[in-house]
Amino acid sequence: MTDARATGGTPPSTQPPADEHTRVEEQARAVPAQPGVLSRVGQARHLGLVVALALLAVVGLVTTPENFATSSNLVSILALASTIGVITVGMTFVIIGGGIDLSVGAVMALASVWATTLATQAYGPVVMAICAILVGTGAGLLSGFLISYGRMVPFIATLAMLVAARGLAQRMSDRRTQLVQPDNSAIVDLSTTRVLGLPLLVYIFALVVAIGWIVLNRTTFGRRTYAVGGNPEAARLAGINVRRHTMMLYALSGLCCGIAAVIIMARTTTGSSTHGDLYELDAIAAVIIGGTLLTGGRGTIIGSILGLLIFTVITNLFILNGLNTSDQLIAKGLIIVIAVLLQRRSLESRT
Amino acid sequence: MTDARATGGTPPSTQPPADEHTRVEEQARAVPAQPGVLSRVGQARHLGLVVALALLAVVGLVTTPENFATSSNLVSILALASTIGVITVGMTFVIIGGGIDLSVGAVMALASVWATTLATQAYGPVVMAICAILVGTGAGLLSGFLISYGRMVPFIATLAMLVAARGLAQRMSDRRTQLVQPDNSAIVDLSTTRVLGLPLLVYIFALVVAIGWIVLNRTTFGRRTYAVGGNPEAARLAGINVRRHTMMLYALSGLCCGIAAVIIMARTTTGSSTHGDLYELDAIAAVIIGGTLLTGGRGTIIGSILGLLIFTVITNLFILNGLNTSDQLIAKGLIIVIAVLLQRRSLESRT
Amino acid sequence: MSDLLVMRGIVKQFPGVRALDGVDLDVRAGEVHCLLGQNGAGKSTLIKILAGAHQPDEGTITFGGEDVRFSGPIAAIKSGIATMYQELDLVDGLSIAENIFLGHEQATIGFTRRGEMNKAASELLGRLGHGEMRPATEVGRLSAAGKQIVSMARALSHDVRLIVMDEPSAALAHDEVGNLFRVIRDLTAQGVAVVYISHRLEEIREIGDRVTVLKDGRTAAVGLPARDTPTSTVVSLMTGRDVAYVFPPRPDPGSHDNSPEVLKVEGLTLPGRFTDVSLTIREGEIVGLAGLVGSGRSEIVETVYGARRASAGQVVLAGEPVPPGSTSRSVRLGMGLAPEERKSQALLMNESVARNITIAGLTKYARFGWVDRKEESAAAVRLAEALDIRPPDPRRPVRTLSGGNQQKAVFARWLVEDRKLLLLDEPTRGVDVGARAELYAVIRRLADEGVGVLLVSSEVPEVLGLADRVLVLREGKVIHESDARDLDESRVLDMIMEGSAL
Amino acid sequence: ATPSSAAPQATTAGTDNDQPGTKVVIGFSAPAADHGWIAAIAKNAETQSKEYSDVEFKPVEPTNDINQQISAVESLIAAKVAALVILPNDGEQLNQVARKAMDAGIPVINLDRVFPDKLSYRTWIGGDNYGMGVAAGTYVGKTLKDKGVTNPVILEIQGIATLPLTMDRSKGFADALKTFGFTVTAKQDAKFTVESGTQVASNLLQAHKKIDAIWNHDDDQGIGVLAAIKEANRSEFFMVGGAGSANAIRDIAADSGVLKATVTYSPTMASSAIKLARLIAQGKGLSDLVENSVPTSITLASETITKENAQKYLPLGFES
Ligand SMILES: Nc1ncnc2c1ncn2[C@@H]1O[C@H](COP(=O)(O)OP(=O)(O)OP(=O)(O)O)[C@@H](O)[C@H]1O
Ligand SMILES: Nc1ncnc2c1ncn2[C@@H]1O[C@H](COP(=O)(O)OP(=O)(O)OP(=O)(O)O)[C@@H](O)[C@H]1O
Ligand SMILES: [Mg+2]
Ligand SMILES: [Mg+2]
Repeated sequence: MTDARATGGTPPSTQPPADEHTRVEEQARAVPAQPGVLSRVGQARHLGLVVALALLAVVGLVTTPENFATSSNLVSILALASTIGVITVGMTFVIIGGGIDLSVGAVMALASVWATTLATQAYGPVVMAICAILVGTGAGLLSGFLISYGRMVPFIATLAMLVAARGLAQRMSDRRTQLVQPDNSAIVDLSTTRVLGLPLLVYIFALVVAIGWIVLNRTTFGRRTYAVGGNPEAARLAGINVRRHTMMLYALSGLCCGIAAVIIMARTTTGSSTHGDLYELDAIAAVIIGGTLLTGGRGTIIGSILGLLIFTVITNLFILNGLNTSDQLIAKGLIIVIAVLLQRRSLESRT
Repeated sequence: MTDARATGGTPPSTQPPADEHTRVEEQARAVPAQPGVLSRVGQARHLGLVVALALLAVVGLVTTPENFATSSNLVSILALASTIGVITVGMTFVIIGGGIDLSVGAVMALASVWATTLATQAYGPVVMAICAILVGTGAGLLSGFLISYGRMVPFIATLAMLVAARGLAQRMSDRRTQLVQPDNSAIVDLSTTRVLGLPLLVYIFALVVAIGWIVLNRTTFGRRTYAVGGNPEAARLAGINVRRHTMMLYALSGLCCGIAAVIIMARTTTGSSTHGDLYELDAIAAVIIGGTLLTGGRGTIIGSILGLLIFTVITNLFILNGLNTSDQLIAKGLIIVIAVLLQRRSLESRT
Repeated sequence: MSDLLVMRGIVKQFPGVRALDGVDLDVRAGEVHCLLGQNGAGKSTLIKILAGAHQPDEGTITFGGEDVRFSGPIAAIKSGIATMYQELDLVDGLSIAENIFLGHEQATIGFTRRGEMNKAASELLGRLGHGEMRPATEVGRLSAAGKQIVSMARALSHDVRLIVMDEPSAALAHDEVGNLFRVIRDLTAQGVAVVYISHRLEEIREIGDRVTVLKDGRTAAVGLPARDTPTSTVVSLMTGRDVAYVFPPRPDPGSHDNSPEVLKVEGLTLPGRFTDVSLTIREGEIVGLAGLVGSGRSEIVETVYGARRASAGQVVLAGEPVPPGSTSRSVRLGMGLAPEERKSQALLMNESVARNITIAGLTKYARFGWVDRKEESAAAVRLAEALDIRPPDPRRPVRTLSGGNQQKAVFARWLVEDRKLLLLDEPTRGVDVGARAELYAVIRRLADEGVGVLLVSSEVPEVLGLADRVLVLREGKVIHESDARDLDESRVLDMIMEGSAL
Repeated sequence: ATPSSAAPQATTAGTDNDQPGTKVVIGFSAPAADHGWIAAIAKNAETQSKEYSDVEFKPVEPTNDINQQISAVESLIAAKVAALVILPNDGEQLNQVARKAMDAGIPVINLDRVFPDKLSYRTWIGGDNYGMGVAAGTYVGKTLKDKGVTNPVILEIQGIATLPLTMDRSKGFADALKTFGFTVTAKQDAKFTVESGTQVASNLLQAHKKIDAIWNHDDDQGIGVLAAIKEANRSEFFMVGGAGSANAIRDIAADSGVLKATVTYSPTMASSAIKLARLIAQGKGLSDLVENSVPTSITLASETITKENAQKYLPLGFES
């Protein structure tokens, strides 16, 4: 941010490596003198985030020993994280690519409403899921088109999409909460059916994260995303179709919103225009706390997911401890600051 | 100045000139061939915004001729705009300086609550106003400190401030709405007393805008703000204390929130932790639709205020026309897109 | 031999500037064709058109016997034209290998083949004499020179018939330039044509076959033989007048011995970068720092300036100790720095030339924080004129200026105030011959007015010709100090490369 | 969509109050309809107005921003409507502008959330939040007592915590439980949305491994609460809802899950408010009362809907 070069002259501490893997290898090579396990751990990226998460876990274990570490609580945390988690994956792409997507929550709401209209529900659960995904992708494509070909600022284009998608969702649903019909309970089963103790939707979440990681780190699309976000002019000169790529990033984010819509339908058994309120802030915050630069060109999926887990665990801890919301808010603010400062320290001590 | 590098890829056409005045002079000189009034108007900055505003006014005149152009309606628009307007001025500084402030609404709420506690109210209206302003400035200073000396990303630091300030406001007020006591009705008079037909608070708004404009365009502080936002490293090497300056920017934004708190107390006769919900989005949107770059280094106060007025007039038109909410939202999304595209066109046609 | 590339009557209009006004260029296969011209003559613009990054307004391009029109960079690359741009165009967040293959990655259905790419990248780097660079390293951590090498590797990674190099040597040190020339000779031996842009005339003479000279967007001469055209002819073609590549006369040795010390640096150390550096600069003296790229010169300068915090040692300016880590304090005490990378470290790209000039001395035109805009713009106009910044309109955004003129704008910034000490890091990088002479004169004049100057340059002749006293730096240590007149280029090169020649 | 929910039994026959009278414009302002109950309020008001040929209904943009609602009401005052129906986001904050309307001679019908200053409204009509808590508390307390549970774990999921109505409901609930010797074990606030209901409930269920009863303030967010309960596969407790949505009533009637009762807080009050506004504007009284003018305050009773009486209440339930 401000004063990167500052006194140390060295890498802005908040910048994570572009390629997670490379950096690990590099780090490992750089310190051949201390091959101990401890130093290995010390070299890991996202150390601050892991430490913050660990601290939170310790707090959980101390304050509510009987509840926090139970498997059902962990499942519950993962299930809670999965909706925003899926959205966060798409958001990570968009932000690395130099943009921002404020419309995620609203697009998810719209997709959930569209998929739960009686007309759609008549075709069964598979069509509902496809419908949600198509609606999400379509909305993302439209934002992307406005941004890359209409050359609108992402903030404004996706803000317009936010407002319009919420309006449309309200209109389609007539502002009612639309229940998933009993015929289509296969959707709800995603939340209630468990495999190896985990609800199906947690697997969806994991799958999206894994695919996101692979696409970002192992495909030309992913690598070009860094170029488009980090130095669009260089990307253009290298022959990358920056506009089309940008549009695809928003489509990808929309796709993730569509998947998130399926998850939220499963969890709440409804489609509603009120779903996903303020998700955009949570998702962006998770991405940024995970070390992705808001200016684009740098960031990791793992960081974003860790950032998100921190937020989810905080909320979980508060409720387990029966804290009141005001105190929760104050504590949340403090914890964010501490987590970020920890992350900074751990990065700095590495160089 | 728009599309400098021609073929594409580059410069966002929405870039406004850094100094409004200079640019006008420049434009005026650049086109000596057509000195007609029309071409003059065509050269004005922010033309797209003005056109959009004019179109909205026409819509207002056509759809509700008896209500829209009445002086009481115009007063009402200005009064409505003044709270966020004051905040927008501070936000413009922060964004030009390369940052962002998500905490504005929450800080305003906190300031309003702090100023309306019985303890504060005991000292009378002047102390209440001072209290609000000090609380706002203090919160801004703290965010600024975390950002410039703690080197936190502005998005995260001010998000933490948002959360914590709301929590603190709830805690201080015990989640109740705090009334301004009858003894201190001088505060409320700001909203009810009119001079030349306008409530006092509109004058406060105008004053803040004027001072903001002067500081941004005519002082070393303003000039340095552009430098700090445009290229912090260059600014630092040119001898600017970038950190201190950055901190001051957030303090300034906090100060504006404090003033906004006084206005909201006057308008609602209360202090409440619920004040200013989502103001951050509105303020940022106004700033950006006004042509300030989210990446810093460019922008104008006039643009931000025009952007804000567009939003306010849209809302006003909806109120007057009694549109149904869902349709309002959809329409709002479309209008934002159209306004921005208009702005783009007008800028492009100039070059 | 038939021409590989023929450009005829190329015109390019930017808002307010006609950058190219009917330029012709012929390049034959297997030759090194040099493009010369003053700052702003239109060299970069011409090659951007050739690379498909700009569209010409008029003119024709024939490549390999066919009429072509490149709709975008990809089209030019596909036809076999690779370009190294003047402003480095790398992505900091990606690895060396990924940068090299950006846009033409080796991939199977979209999945990158990283092993293969790293191997190929290693080979390319090896060909450039940098087998030690690891392809997985992130480009953001490389020095300017390292980036230049990656940029070169990228150009080589394409299967090309023509490579365009826009000032490739600007960020390179002497031995690196040797490497570069070896690669260029390899290429031409295989029949690849090279278009080479540089402001260093001696390089042209060494590597070039033919020369095309641009002046004010027009072709001043086409296809002159590079070795046989006298320098004076080239210079007068470029500038329209005769400018000798000369340094201003300097005062007699020892004439500064009794002047007061402006700068005293003692035992300055920044671990890993430089150790125990001590030096003094007296009023009116120009002290040069010679050394290899990466020898720590820039960091010494930045530390003296307060932009970095030393771990030991102290800096005293005109008797007053300079607190570490505060550039604003240093500026107030009377220092000025023209940093090495103008784009990222010095310029406010979106602002006008005038504002770039006045930003450092703003307080001088302000009372109680209130800027006196008349005074300010008058000063900007005066300074822009003093350095002959072209086009002579200080209200233009600095981003639209050519590289050399941007450098002048940075320089002008420090003429604003009464400076005691100027730190100049590569002040003539990318500056043309004519302007160079002017800058040298300005620097000397400042010194004569009593300013102390610390000069860092990768061009040894520049250090030797301009400075009064020279410090030679190797691996962060001062290994030699003497009067400039007692040294010659080969001795300095011996010293700075001694032991590192491997 | 069940039309019955809109404006149930719109009129009572036998009086001439429903005969067309002087034409009146009724302004209407309410919070943003992002919630089933509020949406029903807006809908009911609109439907009721359409029943009358002599009423022109003039709603303004619903908003959750106080500042905007003030402006909206100001614009209605400027438009000189004959009567104003206001459901304020916050009674205290809208008080000044309501007073301004009254001063301008426009009668204000205060819907639900109350203005602190009696001079700010002509008539108040609303639900009984405290009573609603009492009804829920009584049902919970009685059921547990009947089961013979001692030291029960009773959870409460509130709506938006900063609203005074939430505090009233909680207070009523706690007071009623106290009469049985019980207390609330834990409470958390949600946001009146399905999703927030799911989130809060799924965390609360983790915090308490054995629960006896849950009171959820709002049937809309209740859908989410029930989804979370289903997801966690829990059923050892029973739940009481709030407001009385059609959905909840159907669930209760079917007796298929943990939801055993709900306490009403009916949005039909909006229909009544429009009726009152019309009568006041036309200078008429309530014909079933002796007085010549409309009373200044009408509080609806909160009723408890259980399996036994569900069918009777179903037509009154609003679709969430
Ligand atoms: N994007 C642009 N917009 C407007 N003017 C431009 C732009 N790019 C270049 N110019 C102008 O075109 C002219 C030629 O610039 P160019 O960069 O080609 O010069 P050059 O010969 O490469 O100079 P140098 O040696 O300093 O790099 C200059 O006057 C410059 O100001
Ligand atoms: N930000 C950085 N992070 C890591 N190493 C760095 C950084 N900046 C410089 N270095 C290293 O420090 C050493 C000194 O660099 P410096 O830039 O001072 O050299 P220099 O002599 O000025 O060379 P140049 O001509 O490139 O400016 C080099 O090895 C360089 O690679
Ligand atoms: Mg050039
Ligand atoms: Mg250097």
